[in-house]
Parts: sequence; structure tokens; C-alpha cells
Amino acid sequence: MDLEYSDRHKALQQELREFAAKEGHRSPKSGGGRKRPDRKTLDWQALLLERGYFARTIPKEYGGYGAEPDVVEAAIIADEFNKAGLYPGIMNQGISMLVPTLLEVGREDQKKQWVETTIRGETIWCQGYSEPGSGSDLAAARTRADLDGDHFVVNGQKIWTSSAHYADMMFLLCRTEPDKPKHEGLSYLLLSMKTPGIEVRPLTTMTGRAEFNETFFTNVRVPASQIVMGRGEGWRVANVTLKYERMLLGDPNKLLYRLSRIRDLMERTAVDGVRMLDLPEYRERLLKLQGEALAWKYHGMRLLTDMANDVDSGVRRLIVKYVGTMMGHRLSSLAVDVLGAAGLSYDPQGEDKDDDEATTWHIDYMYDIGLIIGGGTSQIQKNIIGERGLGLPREPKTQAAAR
Amino acid sequence: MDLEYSDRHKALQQELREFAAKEGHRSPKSGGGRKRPDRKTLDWQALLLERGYFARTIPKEYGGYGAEPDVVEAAIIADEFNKAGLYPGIMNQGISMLVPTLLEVGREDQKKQWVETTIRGETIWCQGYSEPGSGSDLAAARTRADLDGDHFVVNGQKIWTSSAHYADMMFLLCRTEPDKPKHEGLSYLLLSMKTPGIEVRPLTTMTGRAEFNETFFTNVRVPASQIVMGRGEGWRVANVTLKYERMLLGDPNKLLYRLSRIRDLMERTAVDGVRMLDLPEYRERLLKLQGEALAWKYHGMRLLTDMANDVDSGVRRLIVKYVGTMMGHRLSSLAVDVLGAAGLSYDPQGEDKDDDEATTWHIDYMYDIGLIIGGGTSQIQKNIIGERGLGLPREPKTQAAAR
Amino acid sequence: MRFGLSDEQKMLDESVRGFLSRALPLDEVRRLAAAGSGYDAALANGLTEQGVTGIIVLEEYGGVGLGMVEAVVVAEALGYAAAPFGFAGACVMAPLAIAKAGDDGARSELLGGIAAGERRVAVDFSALAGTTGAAELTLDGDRLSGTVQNLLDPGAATDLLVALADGRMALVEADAAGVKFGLRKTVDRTRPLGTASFDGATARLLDGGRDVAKDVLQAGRLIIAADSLGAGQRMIDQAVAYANEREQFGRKIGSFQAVKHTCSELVGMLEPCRSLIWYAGYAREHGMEDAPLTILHAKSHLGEITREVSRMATEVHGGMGFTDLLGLHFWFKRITFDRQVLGGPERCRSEAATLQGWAAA
Amino acid sequence: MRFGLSDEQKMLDESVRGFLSRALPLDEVRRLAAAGSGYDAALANGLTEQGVTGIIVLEEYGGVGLGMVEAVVVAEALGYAAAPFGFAGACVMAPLAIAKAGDDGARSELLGGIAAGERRVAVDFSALAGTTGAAELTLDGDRLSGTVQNLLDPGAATDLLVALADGRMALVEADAAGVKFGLRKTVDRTRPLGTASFDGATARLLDGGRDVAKDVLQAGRLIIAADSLGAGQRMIDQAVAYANEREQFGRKIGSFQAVKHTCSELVGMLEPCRSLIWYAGYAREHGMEDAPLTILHAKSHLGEITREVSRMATEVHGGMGFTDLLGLHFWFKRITFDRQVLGGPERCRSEAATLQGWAAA
Repeated sequence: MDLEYSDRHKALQQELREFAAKEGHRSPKSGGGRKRPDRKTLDWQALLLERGYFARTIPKEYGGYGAEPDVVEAAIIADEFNKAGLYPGIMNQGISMLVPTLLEVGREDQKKQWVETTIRGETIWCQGYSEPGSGSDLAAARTRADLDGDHFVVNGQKIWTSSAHYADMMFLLCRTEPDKPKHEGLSYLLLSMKTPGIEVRPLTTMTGRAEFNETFFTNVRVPASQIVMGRGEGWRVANVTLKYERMLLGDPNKLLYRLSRIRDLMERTAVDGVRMLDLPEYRERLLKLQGEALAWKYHGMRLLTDMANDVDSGVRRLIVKYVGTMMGHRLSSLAVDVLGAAGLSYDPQGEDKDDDEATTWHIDYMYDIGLIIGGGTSQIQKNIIGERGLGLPREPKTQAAAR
Repeated sequence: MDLEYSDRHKALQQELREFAAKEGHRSPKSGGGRKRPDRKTLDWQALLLERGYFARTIPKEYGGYGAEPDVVEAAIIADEFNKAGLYPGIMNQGISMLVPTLLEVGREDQKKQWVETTIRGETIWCQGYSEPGSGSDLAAARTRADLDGDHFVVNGQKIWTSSAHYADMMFLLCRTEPDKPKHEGLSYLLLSMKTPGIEVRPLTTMTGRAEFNETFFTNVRVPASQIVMGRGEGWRVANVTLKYERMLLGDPNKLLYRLSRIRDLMERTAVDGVRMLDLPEYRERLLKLQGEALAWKYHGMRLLTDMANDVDSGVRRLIVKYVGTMMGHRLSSLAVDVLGAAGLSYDPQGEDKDDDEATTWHIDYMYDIGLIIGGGTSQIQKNIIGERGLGLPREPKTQAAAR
Repeated sequence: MRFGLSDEQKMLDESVRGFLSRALPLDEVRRLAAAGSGYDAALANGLTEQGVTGIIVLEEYGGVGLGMVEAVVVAEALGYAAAPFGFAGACVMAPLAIAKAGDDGARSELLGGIAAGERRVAVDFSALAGTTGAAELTLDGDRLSGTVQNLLDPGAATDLLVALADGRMALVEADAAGVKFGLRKTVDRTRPLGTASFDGATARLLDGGRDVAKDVLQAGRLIIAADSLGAGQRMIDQAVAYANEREQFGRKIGSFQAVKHTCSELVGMLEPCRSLIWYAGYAREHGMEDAPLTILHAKSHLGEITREVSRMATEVHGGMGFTDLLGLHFWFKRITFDRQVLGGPERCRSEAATLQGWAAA
Repeated sequence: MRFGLSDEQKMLDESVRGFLSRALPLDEVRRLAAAGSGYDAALANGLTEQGVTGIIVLEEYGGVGLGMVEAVVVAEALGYAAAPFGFAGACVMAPLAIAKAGDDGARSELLGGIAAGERRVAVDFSALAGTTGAAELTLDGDRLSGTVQNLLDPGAATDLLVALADGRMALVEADAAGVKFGLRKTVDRTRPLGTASFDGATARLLDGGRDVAKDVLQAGRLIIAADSLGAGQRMIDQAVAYANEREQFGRKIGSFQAVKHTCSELVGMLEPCRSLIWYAGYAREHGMEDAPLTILHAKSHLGEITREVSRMATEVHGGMGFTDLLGLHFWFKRITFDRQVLGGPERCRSEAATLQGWAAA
């Protein structure tokens, strides 16, 4: 354990406070991630990249700051941004999922081409994984990509393509080798959403908003060079992406931020003149969640250390998505209860506008269910934890499936 | 819904109060079930049978009182006995499990021979079901019973035979048709524990007490007539017994009684001079459990009505063991917490003596885990609820198991 | 002697459920939810014909003259159908308040209209129920002033019934002078809540004392709990059906223990709740001593259980459960609404503690 | 910059674990539990050689001079082994109290003996910890009177350290005049508790003020939480091993989702706790502002999580888990004990609320 601030850390902290004082006014209020970043957000993002407050450890040649990984630095930055109420930078699927995937398994030219524009917020990506018939059984994807000369020709349908309606690019899992066994017949392609033959239809969820899409492909031509790793290696690449997606879905900072918002809400909300924070039944729930969230915070620091040291976190990492999303739901459940009857109001304003507090919490409360399900349901996560993390035997092949 | 007291019910209530006043002094303090009933207990049992306060609906020809089933009568009797602190009668495996099994599927001569002496507490039974290699997979029982003339010859081993060391008789699930498929090769025999070739060895559990036994059979000869139903029908009979065992394990009266004891404990126990009942964190737990237990109480009344009306309760009955045993554990968990550090004392006195309060609760806290596991684990119960109760598909046969 | 529904009660149940399943296929729920008024004339007329509006109104006033057991049966059916219809406030609390605290004139003037579906009374008991957005009301003679935010069943309301913290109740006409009345959309689009401000509006005082007002509140809580039971049962039924139908990894998903056991847990949680609701209805109807306690536990226990049910049943449906496509969310939101109105689980348990002398009042 | 153990800390961990796994095979745990004194000379000598008794005692007093991170590492190892050995009270709270509130004389006289394993100090902080069976003590000059019931680590104790409600601490010799000291068997046979009555016994006053006493208590809570982490981890490891070994229905039971997912949930619950314990140890060692809050959460959160772990891991073992045969229950009981001593989860959360100004003191 070594978490003390060195002089360098103290200097960074000081620097951040000066930055907040001097540049803080340039921060956008919130950056979305559900919409294309606006000019103000892009400028802010550029500033963060320049200072190394975002993508701090991504090499300079790919547009990052090129710093050595340092858990405490990361914590200081998150902390100071949090305290000053500054927007910490864009988080979208390209940045959180594709960029680390390319850095891990992409070709040099792919890293050069895509990492910088993506982390600058200029290239927006969407994810082409799930299909209507294969949700949990991702490897059963049936969207075809057949080689025709030096292009793949894509036909099929994807679902849950969240930002497809404004994305520039998609990372797509598709079947290129139909004769090979299920997991060996997939490839991972990068394609422009402007390619002819792509149709995007909005998909409304239980929140009442169209946060997702269905995407249809009809003879969509993708240059064969736009494959990550080789043909038939798509399942391997997809699992790298899933690894980062699942880390993202269990992010402790998000949960801690949520906890502090709930505490504020409990201070502001009263029943019969008594603050909710002073009602022991609610306070006890808040405290239980605080204990969980603190454990989760330090677990996250441990994972960052693993990553910085190239240590395989094993089962520690595999639990992130399952545990984090369930905790998120318990938090939003408490918020919804604190809001109570008066807070049943619900009137989402659409992607580009801010929602009122009650609506925001109810969206979270429902969206959390989507997060529990998406990116591999909790049931799938528990299979993975048990089999890959603990070495428990896979389910034996069934007679039907063996046929 | 019809739960109002008729004049007949009011009369019964009055009668019970007079009975309590006049005969109450004859009640044993507690009757065990873990030991052979003593003279006082047997006399009390005989009195209850005579008055119809026990085995009220069992036909007269089998030693019961022969009353029509009546949910309210049953509730009145339980309630008045509870209030007066009277011992409600012997509950052992013979009475709770074998008697209803015989009444449901036994031969007339078997009912005549065994029901009366069993409900009088004179014949003590133990259960020969589980084997070391087949706990959850009960139908995989390997204890053999081979026909030799007009006797079965039993060889093998049983485990969890709880009262085997003082029982008169055993109901035994054994394999009589080894060539038939697993579930069709079993038979259900009744045998005297005095038959030569039976060895009983105590089995110590986590409570530190030897509540169970292992029972070994070496060429134990059982008259062929002592079979319930026919050869190969043992699985069917065993399931009838299991049905009653599982009802017993989720008994709401036991849970309500436990709840009231915990409330008392919370009134008597203080931390820093404050009663536990006045600490909201503990009180909230008690209240949550009260809600659960009340729902369970009325669910139990509904099941009794089903039974009285010969209605198949279906999934309502199938949930009893799983839900009831888990609730029991939550209750004893609260008790153990209320006892706290001072209540960590643990000194079980053995089967024939009373334990102090802390020891009793810790025994319950651990024994509850045994109940969650025994009689079909919660996992097995959930298979049964899902498949038999909700019509969900069985797990497909695996390639290995199909071999 | 019987714990369970009588043949007559079963017939009522089947009749109301039959009507609702015909009247409210998913598309119709969707259409009415989009409209969002919590009221539909055709549906309301049909339910009036079913006797739902007059279920607890005495026959002498034009009602059906049944009791709280029948009312919870109806409420469960309405929850099961996610019916955009106001029942707890408009058809139970309001007529109960009038019957218990109104004079003969009020009864004969109002109850018949309620039973006939002509008067629709929105109800706010927040001042007594321990909810957020509590009513702030003053009553000076017959002049009502102040605001309420949580009017139950405001859809097409003709009258507003509000309770004051001291237990007095006041009934005002929705379009009377000095009344500003509106709907606010809730997360449950089948049931909005109402807001109203009163500026010296003329009110009819219903003063039966605080006990009567609390009794009316308890009746409402029971009905809301029964509604959530129906919504929870619907979600379980849909989860079981989906598990029997959807295939992944070459198998019906219900054959996986993960899914099967989830369904089993759901039933294990919810099924005992039905007995609790039935008993609470019976105890309330027969004035049994344990009625208030049982109702408080019904509201709190159902609130806890159905929240879990709403999450787990959605999870069984995987991504499809999260979309709008199957409409499962209408029941999710119904459950969300039921938990919060008229006092949440924590509040009801706290009242249960006080009632039993386990906590100071 | 690193969140995790240093190489030296890992070596300590491996060394202590290695020793314990050799010294305490299941049969030995069973034998010592049957004896029930919570102390075994051979084991204690071995642990002394490992530096366990002097782990936080400064080198100048003959100790190893390490900190709370090392102490939690040792505590986890002791819990993992279900070691019949008193650590939290005797090797952490006692030397800490002496170091912080004793004068130079007390330090040089006592700390070396503790580090050498010669002085074994049983500790009762019930007057501050919010446990049942609170200490009732009066201290008149150097005369101690009263009773305690929850002495931690009483096995072969040479001295007794008790805290009064006002934060003064008193150290008496176990065999001094006016002291009646005995063991009481707890459900965890590897660790009895002690009872003592004092009748004007001569005490050495350690008065560092209430803050020092509370700080000593917090250190003890953290160590107990770390102990339960070890016990929980052991139960999970055994459950996973059993699931990989036991066959039912013709398959390894770990291949059934019901069992596999239980194991996954167990890891999901317990694994983050290790980081919480490490951080709390680090924060405590470096005097960080959030140390007390983190420790309170460590004690309460571990108490909640390990209770679930103890039940679910036993369930994975089926009937065998309930027998004495596998000895799994030693860890179940270890967890039961750890939850209750020095203040249970509810108490610790309540203190955490006060600490943050979320509740009145």
C-alpha cells in the first residue's frame, strides 16, 4: 500500500486547483454521451487532453498525454474535478470501449487513424453486437459479412446500437466464416455509418426515450482492411471490448457521486417537517450503501493498480459489471423512495435538454435495469465469474445442443 | 373468506380456556421431539387425543378424533394453547410425515397397525432416505433390498436418520429393482429398528450435538408385506412423505412464535441503557419480519383450507419449505444480533436438558441452515417450484448423463 | 369456515378480469398511457357496469353494497390489467369518507353519483399519510385554502376530497370558484396525480374525527397494496411465459436454473402476499382488531416485494424487458407508483411500530 | 504509487499463512477447539516467532515495528486458519493503548513482554463499543471495581485491560487481589470471551482521554473485520473446491448454475471487502482523516457480508456442510463471533452517521 501524496502529487493537486479557478468557466455543464458533443464540449475536451487530465496514460503518438499510469494521480484528478464541479471529459463507447480495444489488439495504422480523433470527441462510435435473436448468446450472431474482392459485404440486423443515429463509425461483430464453429466464425469490422445500405431505426425503452436503435444492413460494403485482428478472430476482439465495457458499467466514481447526491436529496427532502436524513430507516439504507460504495471505491483503485502493473486482475475484474450495476440499482432505488409521492413526476425532455431531478432519478432507476441486463446479463456475468474466475466446470453439453 | 367465529367456535374457545385452567398443570414444559417422550408427555398426549386437541381430523378408527377439517378450529386450538403456554402435542417424523403418508397411500391394515400408536407417541419412527453419495439426488439411493422368499434383505447405508438411536421403526427408501430406471427401481419399506443387522452411529453437526445418525444395514430381513404401495413405487410414496415434511419445515406457527420471542428479547435487552426495541435499526428489522410472518400465517391458513377442501394447492404448497426455512433463518439471525456479544455464550446441554436462551438461539441459527439444506435444499425446491409449479422445462439431459 | 374467496367473490373476480382483458389489450393500455389522463370514458363506463364504481356503496344509495374483500379482488384485477382508472381514491376512499363522516344529505346526494360513475372524486390524504409533497391546507368555516400535490385519481375528477392534518376532511367541486386543479404526469402513465390550489374555495366539511380519516387512509393503502399485487402477478406470469418461449444457447431459457430459480423466487415472494391482502380485507370489513396492523404490513410488505418482482421479472426478459416493445414496463411503473403513494414501506412500518406500542407516537 | 501489498507485506502474509497452514491442519483446529481455552502454547510460540505478537510494537521495545496494514494482513491470515489465538485485543488494542496512553515506564515495562508473547492482555471495551453485556466499572484512584463480560482474548491472559465509559483505561493483573477472572465458552470454540469482577483491585491507569480510547477501539474493530474477511475467504475457497469435486445427478455440482452462481455471488460480495480492509489499515496507519469512517464501515460491511457468505457457502456443501465432518462450521462460528464483538453492524453504522454529522451525537 502506498497512497501518500509525493511532492509531484501535491504539485498536481495544486495545479488542478489553479486550473479550476482559471479555466473552470469554460467547462460545459454536462457533456452528454447521449448526443454529439457541441463546440464548447469539444474545446474543453481538447484542453483536458493538452493538460493530461484526460487520456493521461495514452501514448502521445495516439493523441494522449503519455504519462506513466499512477493510481493516485488518477484519483486526484477525479477528486478535484468532482469538487470543482467540472465536466471530467467525454465518456462514450468509442472512448471507453473501442480505444482500449485498439490499444490492446489493434494494428498500428488503426491506432494512428482512430485513437486520437476518438478521444478528442470528433469521431463517434456505436457498437454492433447484439441481435434480436441473440442477446445473451452473443456468439450466435447471424449478421453476415461475405468477402467480395477486397470488401466485406454486410447483411443483417443489430439491436441496442445506442448512438447509431449520430455516430460516424461502428465496431461490428459479424459472421465471416459461416462454416466454422460458432465462436470461430466471427470477425470484428470497423465501418463508417455513412456507408450506403445502413438503416437506423430508433428503439424506445421503458424510460420512454429512444436511447437505442435497431440497425439494418443491406449489402453494406466495408473495405477488407478494416478488420481488427484477423478473420475468425472477432470473438476474441469482442471479448476485449466487453472487458472494457464491463469495467465502465461498474465505475465506482459514478456510484460515489450518486451516493453524495442522494445524501443531499435527503437533506433537502422532508416528511411532516422531518428531513429524510433524520429518519433512521432511510439513513440506515444510506449508510449501508455508503459501506458498499466505499469498498467498491477501493476495489477500483486496486484494479487500476493491477492495470498499471500489467497484472491480470482475474476474478477481481470479472465481478465488476455484476456488482457495480446491482449497486447502482440499489442506490437509485433509495433515491426514488426519498423522492416519494411528490417525486413521481416524470417528464423526460429528450436527449438534448436537461431533465428535472425527479425525472432524472426515475430514468436512472429504470436505466439501471437496462445496465444490469446489457453488456451481458447478471446471469451471464455469474457464469463468467464462476467458470473463468473460479475454474468451475462449464455446463455439460446437452443432448439437443450436441446434435 | 369466512373466518368469523360461529357459536360452535366460541364454544370451543370457551372449552379450551376451561381445559387450560383445569388441566393445564398436567402439561409438560416442552416435549422434545429429539428424545423419547416421557410418561408425563405420553399422558398429556393421550388427553389431547381424547379431547380432540391433537389429530383432530384423523378418523376415529385410527385413533384420532374424527372431526371435519376446519381452519378456524385449528387456529383457535393453536392460539389458546399458545396463550396458555401449553404443550401442543408431540411433533415427530412419525406423526408429521409417516402418518399422513399412510393415510394417503397406505393399506388399510397398515393404517390400523401404525397410525394410532404413532400419534399416541408410543411408536417412534425415523426416516431412511438420504445416503452419503446421494443427498440432493435422493432417487439415486443405492441401499439394496433384495427379495429372498417372503422377506426383503436390506444392505447399505443411510445418513441423516435423526432419531434412529431411540426409534422403534424406520420408513426406508431402498432399491428393490436394480435393473429398472433410477426412479422406478425404488420401494418404501417399514421396518423395526430392532431387526438384527442394523447399526446406528451418531453424527455430530455444526451445533456440536449429535442430532443425527448414520445407519448401516447388513442383511437386515424385512417381511415383504411391510411395503407401502407396490414394488418400484417407492419414489411415489417418498414424494408423498416429502410433501408433508416440507409443509412441516415451513410451519408459520413456529415462525410467529419465534417472532414474539424476539420481541420479548428486544424488550429485555439493552445497549448503553437503551432497549433494543427502541433502537430503530433493530426495530425496523423486526417489523420487516413481522410483515413477512403475517403474510406467511395467512398463506398457511389458505393451504389448510385447500387441504380441507381436497384442493391441490399446486405452487402455493411447493414454495412452503423454501420460503419458510429462509424466513426462519432471518428470524434467528435477528435474535443472535440482539443477543450480541454477551449472547455469544454457547453451552448445549444435550438432548434431555433445557438450554439457556443464548445457546437455544444459536442452535436455532445453525439448525436453520440444516433445515434450509435438509428435506431437499433450496436449490432443489426451486427446481421443483419452477418445473412442477410453473411448468418450466426441465434441464435437458446432458451428454454424459445420457450415456 | 374458509380462507379464500367465496363462489360469489370468484365470479366477481372472473367477471372483472374478463372485462378488463377484453377492454385492455396491450395496444389499448399503450394508447391510454400515451393520452395520460388516467381516465377513459368507455373503460370507465364498462367498469361502472361491472359494479366497480359502486362496489362498496350501500345498495340503498345505488351501489352494489359489497365489502373490502371484494374491493381488493377488484383492485388486484385492475393492477393486473394496468387499467388507467382511478379506484383506490375515487371508488373506495371517497365513498367511505362520505359514508362515515357525511350527514344523510351528503350521502344521498353524493354516493349515488359515485356508484353511477358520474361523480369522480380525486383524493389527497398526504397530510396524514407521511408522503413527500404533503398537503398544506387550512379550513376556515367552509372556506378551504392551501395546496395539495398528490391527488389520487384526478382523471376527469368532478370533486376533490382532501384531508387535513387534524383529521377533518373537505370536499370541493373541481370547477368551483377559488380552485385551481390540474394533472401532473407521473412515471406511471396509466395514473397521473393531481395538484390543486385552493383560495377560499367553498368546501363541504366531512368531520368524523381523526380516527375516521385515518381509517379511510388505511382502506386506501390496502387497495393500493392489492393493486401492486395484481401488477406483480402480471409481471411474474409474463416472465414465466417468456421463459417458456424464448430460446438462447439452443434451449428454452426457462430450462436454465438461473432463469428457472428466479421465477421460483418470484412466486415464493409474491404468492403469500395474496393471503395477506385477502386477510387484511376481511379483517377491515369485519372490524377486527388486527385490521390496521395488517393493512400497514400489507402496504409495506407489498411495496418491498413488488419492487424486487419488478426488477427480477424484467431481468428474466433480458433486453426485451427493457424495451417498450413488450410493454412490460407499464407494470414496472405501476409498481413504482404504488410503492410511493399514501406512505411508503418505511412510513407504514413506522406507524405499525407505534400502533403496537413498540415506538413512541 | 500502488494500491496493494508491498513485496515485504506479501512476504509477511505468505510466511504467516505458511506457518498457520502447517500448524493448524483441521484436526488441530478441532483439538484446540475442543480444549476451548483460546490459547495453545506451541501455536502462540510459533506466532511469536513469526513476529505476530510484536507486530505493531516499536522496535525499541522489542517489537517488529510494523503498522496497521501488516496487522490486517496477519488478522486475515488468522481468520483464514481459524487460529485459536488472541490477536485483536492482546496484540493490537493492548499495545496500542499502552503506547498511546501509558507513560515511559509502562511502555518499557509492558510492551516488550507483549511482543515476546510473555504478557497476554485480555481487553474489554464494551463500555465504549455499544455491545450487549456492557462493562460496569468504577475507578477510584487506582482501585478498580465492577464487572466485565466480554473480555477479548482471555486465553492464558496475564493482564486485563478495560475501558471505562469516560475513556479512561485501566490495566490490572489477572491474578491480582480483588480480581475474579474466568473464561466463558462462546459459540466459536476457537475464541472464548472472558468475564471478570473487580473488587477494589489495584489498577494501572492509562488515561489518554476518550479520543485515545476510541481510537484503540477502532483499531480493534478493524482487526476483527479483517479476521472475518479471512474466515469468509476460507469458506468461499472451500465451497469452490467442494463444487469442483462433489458429484450429484451425474455431474460436478459446480456445473449447475444454482451452485456456480452462488459461488460467483460470494466472490462478488467478499472480494471488494479486501480492498476496504487494506485501505482502512492504510488510512489508520497514516492518520488520514477518513480512517475512522472507513473502519466503521469495514466492521459493519464485513459483518453483513460474511454472515451471508457463511450461510451460502455452507449451503453449497449441502448436508455435509451442516455436519461436523468437514469442519466448515469453525469458520461459520468465527464469523458469528466477529460480527457481535466490539459493536455489531447497526451500532457501527450509527456511529458512522454521527461521525459525518448525519445524526445527532
